[in-house]
Amino acid sequence: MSTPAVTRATRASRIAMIIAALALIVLALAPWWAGRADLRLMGEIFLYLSLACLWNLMAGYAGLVSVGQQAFVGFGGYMLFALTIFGGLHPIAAILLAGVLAAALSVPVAALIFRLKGAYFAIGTWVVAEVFRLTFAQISALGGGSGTSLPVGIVRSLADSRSGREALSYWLALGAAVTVITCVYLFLRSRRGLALTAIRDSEVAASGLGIDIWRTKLEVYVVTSAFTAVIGGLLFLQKLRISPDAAFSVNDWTAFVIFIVVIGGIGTLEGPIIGTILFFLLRETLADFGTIYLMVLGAVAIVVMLKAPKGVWGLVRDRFDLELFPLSYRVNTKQKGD
Amino acid sequence: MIEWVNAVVQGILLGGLYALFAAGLSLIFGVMRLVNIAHGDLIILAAYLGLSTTVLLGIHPFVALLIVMPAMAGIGYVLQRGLLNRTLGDDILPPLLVTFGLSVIVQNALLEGYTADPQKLNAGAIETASVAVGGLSLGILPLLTFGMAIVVIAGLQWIFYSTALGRGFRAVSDNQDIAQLMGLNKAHVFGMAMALALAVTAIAGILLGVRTSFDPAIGGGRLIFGFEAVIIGGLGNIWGTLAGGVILGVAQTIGAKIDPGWQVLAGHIAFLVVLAVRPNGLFPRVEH
Amino acid sequence: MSALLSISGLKKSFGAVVVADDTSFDVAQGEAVGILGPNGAGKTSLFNLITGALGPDAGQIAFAGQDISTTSAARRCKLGIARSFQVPQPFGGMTVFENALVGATQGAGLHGHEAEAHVLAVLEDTGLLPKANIRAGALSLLDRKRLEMARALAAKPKLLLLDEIAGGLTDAECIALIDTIKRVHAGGTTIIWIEHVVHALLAVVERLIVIDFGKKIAEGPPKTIMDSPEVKEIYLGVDPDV
Amino acid sequence: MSEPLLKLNGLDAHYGDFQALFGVDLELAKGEVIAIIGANGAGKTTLMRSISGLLRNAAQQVQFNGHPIGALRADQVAYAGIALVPEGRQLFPSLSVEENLRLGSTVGRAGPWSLDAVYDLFPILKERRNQPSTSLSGGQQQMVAIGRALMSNPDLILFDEISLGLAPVIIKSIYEALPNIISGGMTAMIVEQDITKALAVSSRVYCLQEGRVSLTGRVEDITRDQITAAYFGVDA
Amino acid sequence: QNPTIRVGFVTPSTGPLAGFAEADDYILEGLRAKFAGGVTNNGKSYNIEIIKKDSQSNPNRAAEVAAELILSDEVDIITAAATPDTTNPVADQAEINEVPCVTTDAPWQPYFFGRGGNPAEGFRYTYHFFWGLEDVIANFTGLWNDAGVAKKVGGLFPNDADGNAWGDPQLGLPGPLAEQGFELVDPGRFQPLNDDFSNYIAAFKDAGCEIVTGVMIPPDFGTFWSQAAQQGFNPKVATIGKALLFPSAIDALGDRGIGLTTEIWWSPNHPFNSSLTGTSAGELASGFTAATGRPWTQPIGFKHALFEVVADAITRSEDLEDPDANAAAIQATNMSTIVGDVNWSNGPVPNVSKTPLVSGQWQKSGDGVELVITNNKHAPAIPVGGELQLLG
Ligand SMILES: Nc1ncnc2c1ncn2[C@@H]1O[C@H](COP(=O)(O)OP(=O)(O)OP(=O)(O)O)[C@@H](O)[C@H]1O
Ligand SMILES: Nc1ncnc2c1ncn2[C@@H]1O[C@H](COP(=O)(O)OP(=O)(O)OP(=O)(O)O)[C@@H](O)[C@H]1O
Ligand SMILES: [Mg+2]
Ligand SMILES: [Mg+2]
Repeated sequence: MSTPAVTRATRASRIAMIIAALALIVLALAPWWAGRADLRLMGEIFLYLSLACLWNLMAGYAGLVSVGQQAFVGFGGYMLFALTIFGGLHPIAAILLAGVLAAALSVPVAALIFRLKGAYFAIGTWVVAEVFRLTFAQISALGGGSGTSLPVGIVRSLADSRSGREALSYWLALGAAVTVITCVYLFLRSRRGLALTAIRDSEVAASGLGIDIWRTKLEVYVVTSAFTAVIGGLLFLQKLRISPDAAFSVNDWTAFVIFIVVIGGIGTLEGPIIGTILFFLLRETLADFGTIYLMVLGAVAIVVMLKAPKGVWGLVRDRFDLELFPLSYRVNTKQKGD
Repeated sequence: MIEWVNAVVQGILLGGLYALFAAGLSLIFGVMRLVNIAHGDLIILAAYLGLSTTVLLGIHPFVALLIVMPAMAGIGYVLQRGLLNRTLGDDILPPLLVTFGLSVIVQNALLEGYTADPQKLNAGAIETASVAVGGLSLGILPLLTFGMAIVVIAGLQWIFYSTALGRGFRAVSDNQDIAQLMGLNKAHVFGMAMALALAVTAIAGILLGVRTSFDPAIGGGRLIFGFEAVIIGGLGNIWGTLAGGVILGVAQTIGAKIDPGWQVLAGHIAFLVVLAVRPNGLFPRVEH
Repeated sequence: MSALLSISGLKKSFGAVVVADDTSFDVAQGEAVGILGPNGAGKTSLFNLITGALGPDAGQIAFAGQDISTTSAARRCKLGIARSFQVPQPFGGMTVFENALVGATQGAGLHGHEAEAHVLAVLEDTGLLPKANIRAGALSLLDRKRLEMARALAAKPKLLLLDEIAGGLTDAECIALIDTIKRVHAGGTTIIWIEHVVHALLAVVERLIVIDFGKKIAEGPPKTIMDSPEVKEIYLGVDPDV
Repeated sequence: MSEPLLKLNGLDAHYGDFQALFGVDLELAKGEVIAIIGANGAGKTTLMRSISGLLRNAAQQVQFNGHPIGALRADQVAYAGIALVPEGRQLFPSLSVEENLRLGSTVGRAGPWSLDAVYDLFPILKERRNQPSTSLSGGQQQMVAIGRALMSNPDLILFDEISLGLAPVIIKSIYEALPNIISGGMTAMIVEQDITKALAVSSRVYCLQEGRVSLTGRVEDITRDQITAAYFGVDA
Repeated sequence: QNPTIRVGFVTPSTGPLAGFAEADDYILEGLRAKFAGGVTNNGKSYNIEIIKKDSQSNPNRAAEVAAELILSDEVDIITAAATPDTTNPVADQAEINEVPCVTTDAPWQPYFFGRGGNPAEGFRYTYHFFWGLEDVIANFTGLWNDAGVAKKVGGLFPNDADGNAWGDPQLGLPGPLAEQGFELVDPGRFQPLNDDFSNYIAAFKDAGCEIVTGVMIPPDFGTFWSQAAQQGFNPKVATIGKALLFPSAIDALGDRGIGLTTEIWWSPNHPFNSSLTGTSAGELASGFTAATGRPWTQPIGFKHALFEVVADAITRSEDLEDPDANAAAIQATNMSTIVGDVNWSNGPVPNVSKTPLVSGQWQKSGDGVELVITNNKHAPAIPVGGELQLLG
């Protein structure tokens, strides 16, 4: 008898990869075919997509339901401003350094909040984010509660021409999204990712099989925090102005992100992508209606949660058994014609 | 010295308000493990209902409670049975997202209905009345609020521990399946719990509206204090919630005494310190 | 020959319920030991103590000459202790293959093709290969129990703890199971097996330990133990003369 | 024979993807006591959960007093007159002994069982009435669980593994009380691992194996070997 | 068909700042009617299209919609109003995207220095007209001198854009107050939406303050004001920026709103007319009341003036297609508007033009309240309407 073969890719996933590669090339060329507004919108979409993928990694795989990720978005944003204004760093260097600093900062934060479980954890993270907000509001060099703007000189250091800056800013966002998705994907495909998925399904069994749950979650938390801070830096590089309320907004950086992940399908890689698209479709069509837009958003959240708790991708997957990102293993035993 | 005493006393009184924000949360958190993100906005909704009643009927805000409390209780019951019951389970995400949606809807509906203008409930002379106690001037309204917090919490304690309804709450929160076997319809019990919680919310909303101006957007800030009071006190412990509110209030006024910028920060830090030392809060209900 | 596992003075209670009452025993390298006792005697709790899912109130657990009383569960698995759960704990969202792969990659520390090959061998051995691609959450109870064992074996343990895996098997299945366990044992793995299906247990183990209310009440060769009236009374719950 | 009190028609039960019962047929006449036996995981508890409404089924799959109750909620089933003494006792830890008992009378059915009647049956509980229920010994907890079920004055009482995890002497005392309970004309269904004990108090037996009825008959007609075979699927 | 000039307008239609945007629709309606016939530039007629976007009172959102206006609506000029939280993010986007921008309704210091402005350089595309802290200080001290009470002032400054600017030791109130012999008791910056002012009140009582001042949002002032009464602190004068702008906020305070003092940037009694429509301040205010049934508010005039400035620049621009030409046209503005003169060539710093500021008091009038100008020392052209009355 021949030995069975183990494969991971499926037909659907291979096709998806080819389409994704083509789409990536088209997207990378966007500065030559898209208008300025589209470019900026797409940049924002990519950054939200990155945040969603990161939050999904934490909540959907590591079971860390945080409502305090704005802590690191804001931290990244503020570090961009602080390191460029006072440290004289190039913005891109500042953003990368912000990621490193966020990673360092997330360790003591984790030591504190990992003591909490479930809803306590969620609220603990929120309080930590509030502490970040109020602390940055006390730093008068960064404008205190009123915030500060990124000096024009620093923005110009990115590129001389306006279109150059816009293209660069777009590519940074695209690059960030591609990096985040690739990293999350490769991580989940690795042994560690397998461990993380195991933890999600049963902590008792996971620790009995040699998985250090605390450390695995810590790693996820630290890496997610670092990436989130980088995305935060990029977001505020687009906004050019930062204030504690904007930087640490629970609605903008966490509630909307949770919304995206959950309507798309939590615990899947495809979910955040679909959720981001849906969210921006809603926003672009309705945002001018102000209160109505937000009420619709609230209603969509409720309806999706009640009718399709696994999100849109959950529906699709249950229906068609599809997997675009080949994470699972298939054992092929049908060597002989039976 | 007297300033510090003043800060502590004012903090304790402030804690009464926080305990009122938190009592309803504590109840539903304790009974159904529901994290209600919309709680802050429901407090504001109650304040607006109070406003409409006082304006329409020309009655005192405290009298309006007679209308607002049953109204909020009704809203609570319908909300729970129509919507929130379907989100309960081990996963904390569905209730989180659904109540977030609810929060957004309530907030924006209030904005549509009442505009963003700050509003206030006018309670007349009681708002500014005070008594002098040992060199301190204490407002009647904060004293009343604190007294109300004690009454509400004692009342909840009584309902919880001395009535058939309370027995139902405890039984369902201990073990939903077995409670069903006893003939308790958990959907109804949860509905009653939410009704009671929102009746308390009505008191909190009216007292808030008398104490300060409110607009549709200020619910979120109140929510986090409520959660902190609940968690500091310990899940499902109603008197603990009062203690939690007081700790939060005192931490805030002491923090503010050092530097006003630290007022809220000091409250949050007190919360984190408590959690670092006692992750289950100060007085958690003994777990089985 | 020194003991692979050595337990001394182990104590654990939940409130008034005592699940380990000054328990001491050794298990030698390569031995197969059976554990008997009424429901709630503390058998599963003993496994929880050995694997680190529970911390003891007092007493020591040594494995391969090393005190592991305070070592984390994960670390103990890496040292070579793996178990099956009485109430199966499959990773419900993963396939059978992936479940076992967790054992191979995390517990045994294998990589890549080596890990995959090992997992395939284990699945073949436990009869789960045809179900390799099925989501573990959709398995029947019997298959879940098989998966428990497969996952533990995939972690290449020195000491394998089995908790009630024979219950509800048909005769043929039971024989196959005994076969598998014997093979594993012959391969040098030390085994401790909790089982109510006594005849299956007796086919494999060399020594029996009986516990009741957390106390070790008898220990010795299977035959002697099974014939003791005390065990008949306490464990089988039948009058010795029936 | 008159219309049975309880009738199961091809009862299926599922936990998510997993099917735990397959087409179970069963009848129980008024005043009868039957035993359900089977190995671990055979589906005994699932059967009880289905009857009591904790698992919802198609309405016709469970008939009680001639009414379809398969689709009712557990609290509605309780009002209809079925009580369950659950596996592992499952008292309410936040309630005192007496509160646990009182909760049993929520459905308010009339009948012989009251607080006093239960205290008469288990006098020790009266002494411990104000203690937290968790502070009792396992046997006493089992008494509370039984008393709690009786308080609803059910027409049908279901016992799931009443001797589980109890010391032999306590099991003995519980089984001594059992005839007092069911002699009053109450219909009962007893799930028990300890076959001897189960058979001693019941008139008929159903054996489950992997979610299917593998053996059924009157107690006196069945041999030990048949039971062993039905239990493990082995020809002993 | 005339070519269209697009003007973006970012405003807090919803959220806590929505009071500032109350009159938007009324003003825009009037302007659209006015612009219906087109505006002439270099002998050619252009249509003006005003595109309004809601910032939801959120600076993040303000930046977002500003970017949208610039990038997807491709506006030629962008405008914004109402507190630095709205104006600054919009101006920043405009500056970086090289679109001319006019803003108002925020004191110029938090606008200019809050954006990191350098007086030697200024900005290239962004222009602002309003008064500054020096005007507030002059008016407030003027009021207090009129009152003739002890020169001890309790300061209530929140940790937000306005509060930090007003309380700033160099640019804000502290320096000038000291120079004029006032002692300022400033315990520090509180977080907006504060629940407890006990510490402020204790400090003010301790120091014997008879005046309180500050810049707060209405809920904070409401809380402070009742607590002050409860805790036995009864200042003779309370002069507060921002919180007391709107009649609704005063109504909410009931009787205790009577006698509060505040800065007045615009009123129906301001002796100015619109350069666009010729309407007087009084007519504009009564028109608003007639159309909406609501009392006039101060932002009405400024909202109108914002578009007066824009329309004026459009008529003068040398090339409406060229952002630099449009910016130059704005820079060259020299006109009278319904809020006073706007001229960027004589501002305190580049890109800022100042409008007059007076101060006054909420006084009883019939069964309502009315904002009465009591001090016009720094803008004598604006008539006073009554005398300052001490509190309680
Ligand atoms: N985490 C826990 N908290 C409280 N009590 C527990 C806990 N785990 C086990 N127990 C109790 O300890 C006792 C022993 O349980 P254990 O599972 O070890 O029994 P067992 O010998 O494996 O029984 P069985 O043969 O039924 O599996 C039981 O009474 C059980 O209820
Ligand atoms: N909540 C659940 N989710 C999934 N499967 C379950 C659940 N409860 C029981 N099962 C499965 O259903 C089957 C029947 O279980 P059940 O508890 O009815 O058995 P039982 O005969 O009562 O066993 P025991 O003697 O151990 O009490 C078992 O395979 C069990 O694993
Ligand atoms: Mg066990
Ligand atoms: Mg059972």
